Amino acid sequence: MTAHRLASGGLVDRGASLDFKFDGRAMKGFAGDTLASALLANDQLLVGRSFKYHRPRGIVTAGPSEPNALVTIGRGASSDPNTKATVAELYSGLDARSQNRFPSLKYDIGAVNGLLSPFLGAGFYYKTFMWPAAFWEKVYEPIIRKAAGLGRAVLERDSESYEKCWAHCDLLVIGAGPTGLMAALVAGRAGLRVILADEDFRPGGSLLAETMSINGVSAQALTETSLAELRSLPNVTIMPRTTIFGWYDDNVFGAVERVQKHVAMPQAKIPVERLWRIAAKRALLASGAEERPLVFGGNDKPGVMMAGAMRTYANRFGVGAGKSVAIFTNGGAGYRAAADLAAHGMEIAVIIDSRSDAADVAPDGVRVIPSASVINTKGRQRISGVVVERSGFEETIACDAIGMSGGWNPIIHLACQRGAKAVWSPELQTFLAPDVGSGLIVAGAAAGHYTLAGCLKDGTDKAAAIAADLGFSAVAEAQPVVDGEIAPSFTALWYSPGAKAKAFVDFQNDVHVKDIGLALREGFGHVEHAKRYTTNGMATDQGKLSGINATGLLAGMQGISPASVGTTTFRPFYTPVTFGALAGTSRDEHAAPVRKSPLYGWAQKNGAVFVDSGLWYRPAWFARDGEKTWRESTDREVLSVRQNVGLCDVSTLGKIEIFGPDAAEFLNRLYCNPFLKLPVGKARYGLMLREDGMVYDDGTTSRLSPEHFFMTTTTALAGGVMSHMEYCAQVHWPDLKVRFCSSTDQWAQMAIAGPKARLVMQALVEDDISDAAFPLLAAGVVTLKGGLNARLFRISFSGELAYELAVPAGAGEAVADAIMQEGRAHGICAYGLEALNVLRIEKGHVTHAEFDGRVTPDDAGFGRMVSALKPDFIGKRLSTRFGLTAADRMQMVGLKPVEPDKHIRAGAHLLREGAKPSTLNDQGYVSSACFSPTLGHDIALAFLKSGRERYGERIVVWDKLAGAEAVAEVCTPVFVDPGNAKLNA
Amino acid sequence: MRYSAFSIVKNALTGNVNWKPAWRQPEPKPYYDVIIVGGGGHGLATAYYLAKEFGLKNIAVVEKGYLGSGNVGRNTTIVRSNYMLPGNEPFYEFSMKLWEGMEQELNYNAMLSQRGIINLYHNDSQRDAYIRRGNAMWMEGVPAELLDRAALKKMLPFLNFDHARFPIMGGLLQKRGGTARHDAVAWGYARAADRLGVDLIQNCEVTGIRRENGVVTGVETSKGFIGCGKLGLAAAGNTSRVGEMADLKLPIESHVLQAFVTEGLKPAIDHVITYGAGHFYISQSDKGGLVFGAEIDGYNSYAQRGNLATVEHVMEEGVMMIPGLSRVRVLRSWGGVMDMSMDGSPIISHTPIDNLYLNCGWCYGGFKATPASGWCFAHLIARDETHPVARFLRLDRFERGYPIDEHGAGPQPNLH
Amino acid sequence: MTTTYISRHPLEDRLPLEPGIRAVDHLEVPRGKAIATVMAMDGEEAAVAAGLAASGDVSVRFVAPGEWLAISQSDTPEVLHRNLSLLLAEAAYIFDQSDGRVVFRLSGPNVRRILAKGVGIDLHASAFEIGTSSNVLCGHISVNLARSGENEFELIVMRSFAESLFDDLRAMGREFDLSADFAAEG
Amino acid sequence: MASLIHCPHCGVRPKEEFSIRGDASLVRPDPEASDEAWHEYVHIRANPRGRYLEHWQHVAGCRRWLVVERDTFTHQVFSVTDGAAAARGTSR
Repeated sequence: MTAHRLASGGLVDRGASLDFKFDGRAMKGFAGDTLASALLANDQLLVGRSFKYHRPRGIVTAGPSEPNALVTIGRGASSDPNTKATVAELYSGLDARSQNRFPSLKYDIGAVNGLLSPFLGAGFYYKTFMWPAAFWEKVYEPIIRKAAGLGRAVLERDSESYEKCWAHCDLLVIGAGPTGLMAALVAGRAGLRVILADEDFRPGGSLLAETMSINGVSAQALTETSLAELRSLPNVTIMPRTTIFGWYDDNVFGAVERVQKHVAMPQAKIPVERLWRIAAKRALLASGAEERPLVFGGNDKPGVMMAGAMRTYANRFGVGAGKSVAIFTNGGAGYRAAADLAAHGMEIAVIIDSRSDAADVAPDGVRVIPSASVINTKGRQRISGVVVERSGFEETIACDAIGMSGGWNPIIHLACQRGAKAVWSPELQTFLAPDVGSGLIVAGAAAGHYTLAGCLKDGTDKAAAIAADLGFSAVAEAQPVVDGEIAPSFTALWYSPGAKAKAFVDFQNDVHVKDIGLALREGFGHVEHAKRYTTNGMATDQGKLSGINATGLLAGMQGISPASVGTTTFRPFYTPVTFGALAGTSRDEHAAPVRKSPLYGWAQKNGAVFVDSGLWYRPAWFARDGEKTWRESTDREVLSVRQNVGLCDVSTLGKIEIFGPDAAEFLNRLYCNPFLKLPVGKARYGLMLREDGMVYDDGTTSRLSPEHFFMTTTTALAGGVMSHMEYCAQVHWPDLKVRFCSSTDQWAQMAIAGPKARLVMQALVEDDISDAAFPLLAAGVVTLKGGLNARLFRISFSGELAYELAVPAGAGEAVADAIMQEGRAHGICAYGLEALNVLRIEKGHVTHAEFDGRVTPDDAGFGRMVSALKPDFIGKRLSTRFGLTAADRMQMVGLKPVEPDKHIRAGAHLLREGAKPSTLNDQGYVSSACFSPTLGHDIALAFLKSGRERYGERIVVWDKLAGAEAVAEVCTPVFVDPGNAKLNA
Repeated sequence: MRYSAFSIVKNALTGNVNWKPAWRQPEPKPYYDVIIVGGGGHGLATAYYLAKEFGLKNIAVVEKGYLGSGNVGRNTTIVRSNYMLPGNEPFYEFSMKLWEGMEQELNYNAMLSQRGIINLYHNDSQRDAYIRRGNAMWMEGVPAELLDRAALKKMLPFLNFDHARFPIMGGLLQKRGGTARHDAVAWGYARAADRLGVDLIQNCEVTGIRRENGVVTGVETSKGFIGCGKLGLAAAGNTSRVGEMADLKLPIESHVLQAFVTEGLKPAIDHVITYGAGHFYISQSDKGGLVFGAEIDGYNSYAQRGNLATVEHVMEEGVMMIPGLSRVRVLRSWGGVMDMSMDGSPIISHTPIDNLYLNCGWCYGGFKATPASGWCFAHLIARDETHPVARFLRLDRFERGYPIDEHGAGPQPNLH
Repeated sequence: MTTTYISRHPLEDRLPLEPGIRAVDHLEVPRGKAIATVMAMDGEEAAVAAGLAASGDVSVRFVAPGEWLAISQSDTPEVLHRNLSLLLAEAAYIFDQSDGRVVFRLSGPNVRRILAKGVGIDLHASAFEIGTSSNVLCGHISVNLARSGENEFELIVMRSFAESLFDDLRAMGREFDLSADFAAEG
Repeated sequence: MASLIHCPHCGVRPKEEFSIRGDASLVRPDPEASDEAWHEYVHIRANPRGRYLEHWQHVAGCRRWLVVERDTFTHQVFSVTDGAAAARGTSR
């Protein structure tokens, strides 16, 4: 028995015993334990295996910087790999497993790597595995991949829920230790809106493990009274279990709250984790300081722990890390740990001090060896002794645990996330946060104040200053009197000389001193090079423990100051954050909003099979009884429209109401074709270009009154066109008198197409819609029988006699029902996107399959539409560039297979007959293709070099991806009714 | 020192104290025949090929930070040649072929891993576009396969097949696509270039470009003036700043692209997978971290860091594509400064100044281009003529109306 | 032939037609409100704002400079359009959006906490006062948000997004057992 | 920026409510301007490291185009003004 539960003490609830499992073994802990403290209480020293050499490893810290004690908690789809035992709150039923070992934690075959370690130095893989070339993927890499990694991600659907929230405050206090508590109190009392966030499940920070008293009360009592007061203030929010992981521009902080990670059975109505974006006017970083590990031979074995962590386990959790503890220190903190451990009845085997003249006082009767170095440790999976060297003499001292204390590193991670570099302090022998402006102020131990009194004062002072800065008046606080304070100074020790075993710098990634030396020797001495070459600091702890020592070693080996070496870059996330929390509720079907047409219900009733189209769900086809494939339904719908009449939902088209005396002028500049003289009551097809002369979007625009136009856009670019128009109106031509608003959602819009469309529509419309009264491109307000006002447009995408009818969205379904009922006698059918697509290809009409952003109006056969007379329109000037008018540009043509049973697929490329496939010989591509039920064979629209000159030519439709080739004849893209007789009927 | 299994054993047995520096740390000479500005992947590769393939002897690369400190060390390591347009595909395939022999040539294991890249599609029009792309690849002799939903399900069972907002219909596979260890590419080229006598000068920031009679004569740097016969700019996100020193007006905007890595995990994702209902892409490194990213933040930036809104958006796309990522923890995010061009395609080109050459516009796709970019840029500099596969990548293509716009998004860099 | 076309509310499939049991936090969907977009002509912004402010039973929501949504509880869309056209003749363009917008009313002690799950603005009474309205993003959906009381907000959303917003609001309120129904007053 | 933008019409809003177009210092040339002027307007960008004017649209809010003046390296925002007002101020 080494580690053990102390007979008394700690903040755990000894009355609340919790059952948990580690690697299948049943264990007990108490409420208030972390998994780590509970494992130690059960004398489970060995908790994991390292990344590269699979060395046995134990718990090193009592917090989020833990490099070794990574476990998988939970089972199956609910397992959380790489969870730090040191921050995992114990709950009844917790099921933890060790990682990166085979077959078991105790006997791990991967440990053989340790024997090979001379061959596996930093960057060894860059130097080998190159021969033969094919062996990398087939042999070497699979072995490396299998050996690498830590926990196992199951990649199964996670049944738990996550959400995101916004919060706003005057002051965000990060860390609820002594500094943060005082700051929150001062700011809260002054009336600021305060958020106090702490990553621990129990606020209090270092106070929870503190034995000193403040103004005569215990640190724990101070914590409780402070928290009680904060809870009573309505303007203060305390957020435990909340880690601030990132500091972003404009003082927005990212935080993750572990809402239900500490319960066995999470409640369904509450998320397990919640992401917070906290917009803070000011923030105070009171994140404390991290104890620095010491780099000495054999420093990685289970039982070697941070001295401060031992103190935390004893004072806060009532757990002794060993029966007989050796302390290796370079400063006062080691002595303080020794004193606390001794007070709990643990034996202090020795204090090994690297300094020669320490004034620190050891507990009574404890031997201190000054000017000494630890060169090795005894034991394999547990410590049995420490080998000390002093003045050339070696001595082995028996112990079962080693506490190391190498000084302090302020936790400045967040302050350095936005580009500012940490600043070396020669006095404090550490890196401090740079001045990052008034948004984020660093306080307490994070600012290098290591005494408790100093922290309490700094938190108070800085919060008062912030309050004043924000216009609040804070009450001055009396200086707290701390009893039992010790001197926190230390003398930096980057490497304990004379190591007789590997001296690790980065525990998890197995980077030891010699790796750093090798990196330097090979020219990778820049701190970023060294990191990347050795992988130091790239493990899940992101160098929280190892970074500073790597810097110190690089400096020491080159005989330069750590200031010249610097640190690697601090970046989010302070501690790792789950995808789930960052994604929130945006998952699965709820990943993006669904837009539903007002005719959705109508389509459903008529058997629609829906397809997503942007955010919309649109009917793809309407399956009828007996139809087995989409093609059967589509062919029927097409023929029905060509022969009778069909109804199609086009409500998803973008619709824009444009008003104003300059509306016509605005449209005239917006479209490449003229709009100035569009008569009232008429619709016109419009082509919108980008400023670079390529087609952007198309649609129809109708003039409803002299100063009121109604535009439709494609569904895909409805939002884009609106923004483009707003840009034009606001930025290009702010003096034009034009206003517009989207009416997409106001109208249910339907196309009624087919030779019998007029028959059906006239039955419903009061007004005369005969060809004479309402000819092609007529547009206007009509009254439906019964009195409903609607808009009617004589426009056609299918090439048939067709109308588009717009009615207020709420009435849409009833109107569509009425049309279907009226049309039944005429063989009406509902038709979907598939049929619409066939109909328009047959007619040679374009969509974004043709207008793919690389096509000019002329490419698509609209060259004559582009106004040469208009002085200006968007896209005019650049459309005359050489390359946009070159004779060999690809132009839109039709294709029909020479053998009618041959198929053509969109995406196929075009080759001259007999030409070898090559990029040079590529003649173009098929943009749209379908089976035409009207013609009985496949047809296609394609872009072909100088295509319009090549009607009648035979061309190879080359679809290597499908392994298919067909010969097709180049023809005009209008396959049906080229004379527009049907359209004008 | 040649690297080999033997050299590792030999050095191990002598305590690993005999390894030599991978490259020298030279002080700049007064004059070089060619100076390349930018010690990233492209600059280092250019210097290497200038020396190796084009026989130049007196070459320097000047780098303001450390070698590989830019985008070559902060990308998502994807290598592929699955482009659609004739201006791009031959170039990227040339690059792919160079990748395939690079490690042996450089004597450096860049861990090229041709695990296959799969671009998912979610609707008919995306499928058609991928068919067009796949056939364009085949035209250039590049194998591609179109996978349907059933094939994908077998290959990538963890994708969201059952509850996707935007259902996965299939994917385009390039089996030769994959990943490479990004830093190693920079280091491999650096070491090989150094061995051919190229001076790699770190911590040497260019502060001015000296011209006499309209001809570049050298660069002012933080280490003093260095004369040169020809000057090649390969400064990626800092292209506009360097170009300005020679009064070049460029079709470039600098944007920040974030990338991410998760904690190390046992092998779970074998391929490189890109999402079609967004910009998300993901692969797993040999160390076990899932490496991923998506779109740029959208605003001009020279800061190598991004914002939370984009981070969240990337994660949303990730969970949309692979629901099981939900409990995986993201370890680190970082940002790179992208030289976004106006059509989304690169520029390897002459400039209006005779002995000044330009390599830029890599957007977020420069890593895969590293070898071909180096080769073609070296070709251009050494011979003063464009390499055939890079002949469309001219600077004047915008003015002349020959954009290479894979996305069809037009001259707005943040849409590419 | 059908002569009256019955108007459907987009949430008819989601909510019982009759009011149900209310929890303390409640989502209510009023039906039959008349809503119009009002866009001031150039230079008439102040006059239109003043005119709208003076028009008794119309509540006004800020959309953009010179643009508002005008909402009437009692008028039909036609009447609202006519009244506004008369009131603001030669000063503003009026467009009926009664069918294109859906109104949600959220009330209860936890509404701010519920809304904070989707809305990025500071909803503290000192920052978003009663009577204030503005277009904001709620999750992935743009809405017009108005504060109608200390613990009462109204959201107006485009019709096509109504079901998605409804689902989102229900999910946001799940923690507080948010109830939902059509408003009794229609 | 860019986490929060202070819309002059709507107040402080998260980045998610905006879309970004690019350089706001460019002015669309006169129709009769030279080919070079048009080419430069459409394709050439100063792309400064430092102070920069950029067009953002408050798409999920008032839908106004805004001119955001900010630093492209520190991301500090100096001012946000309405795009039309800015455009009216530019002499053409």
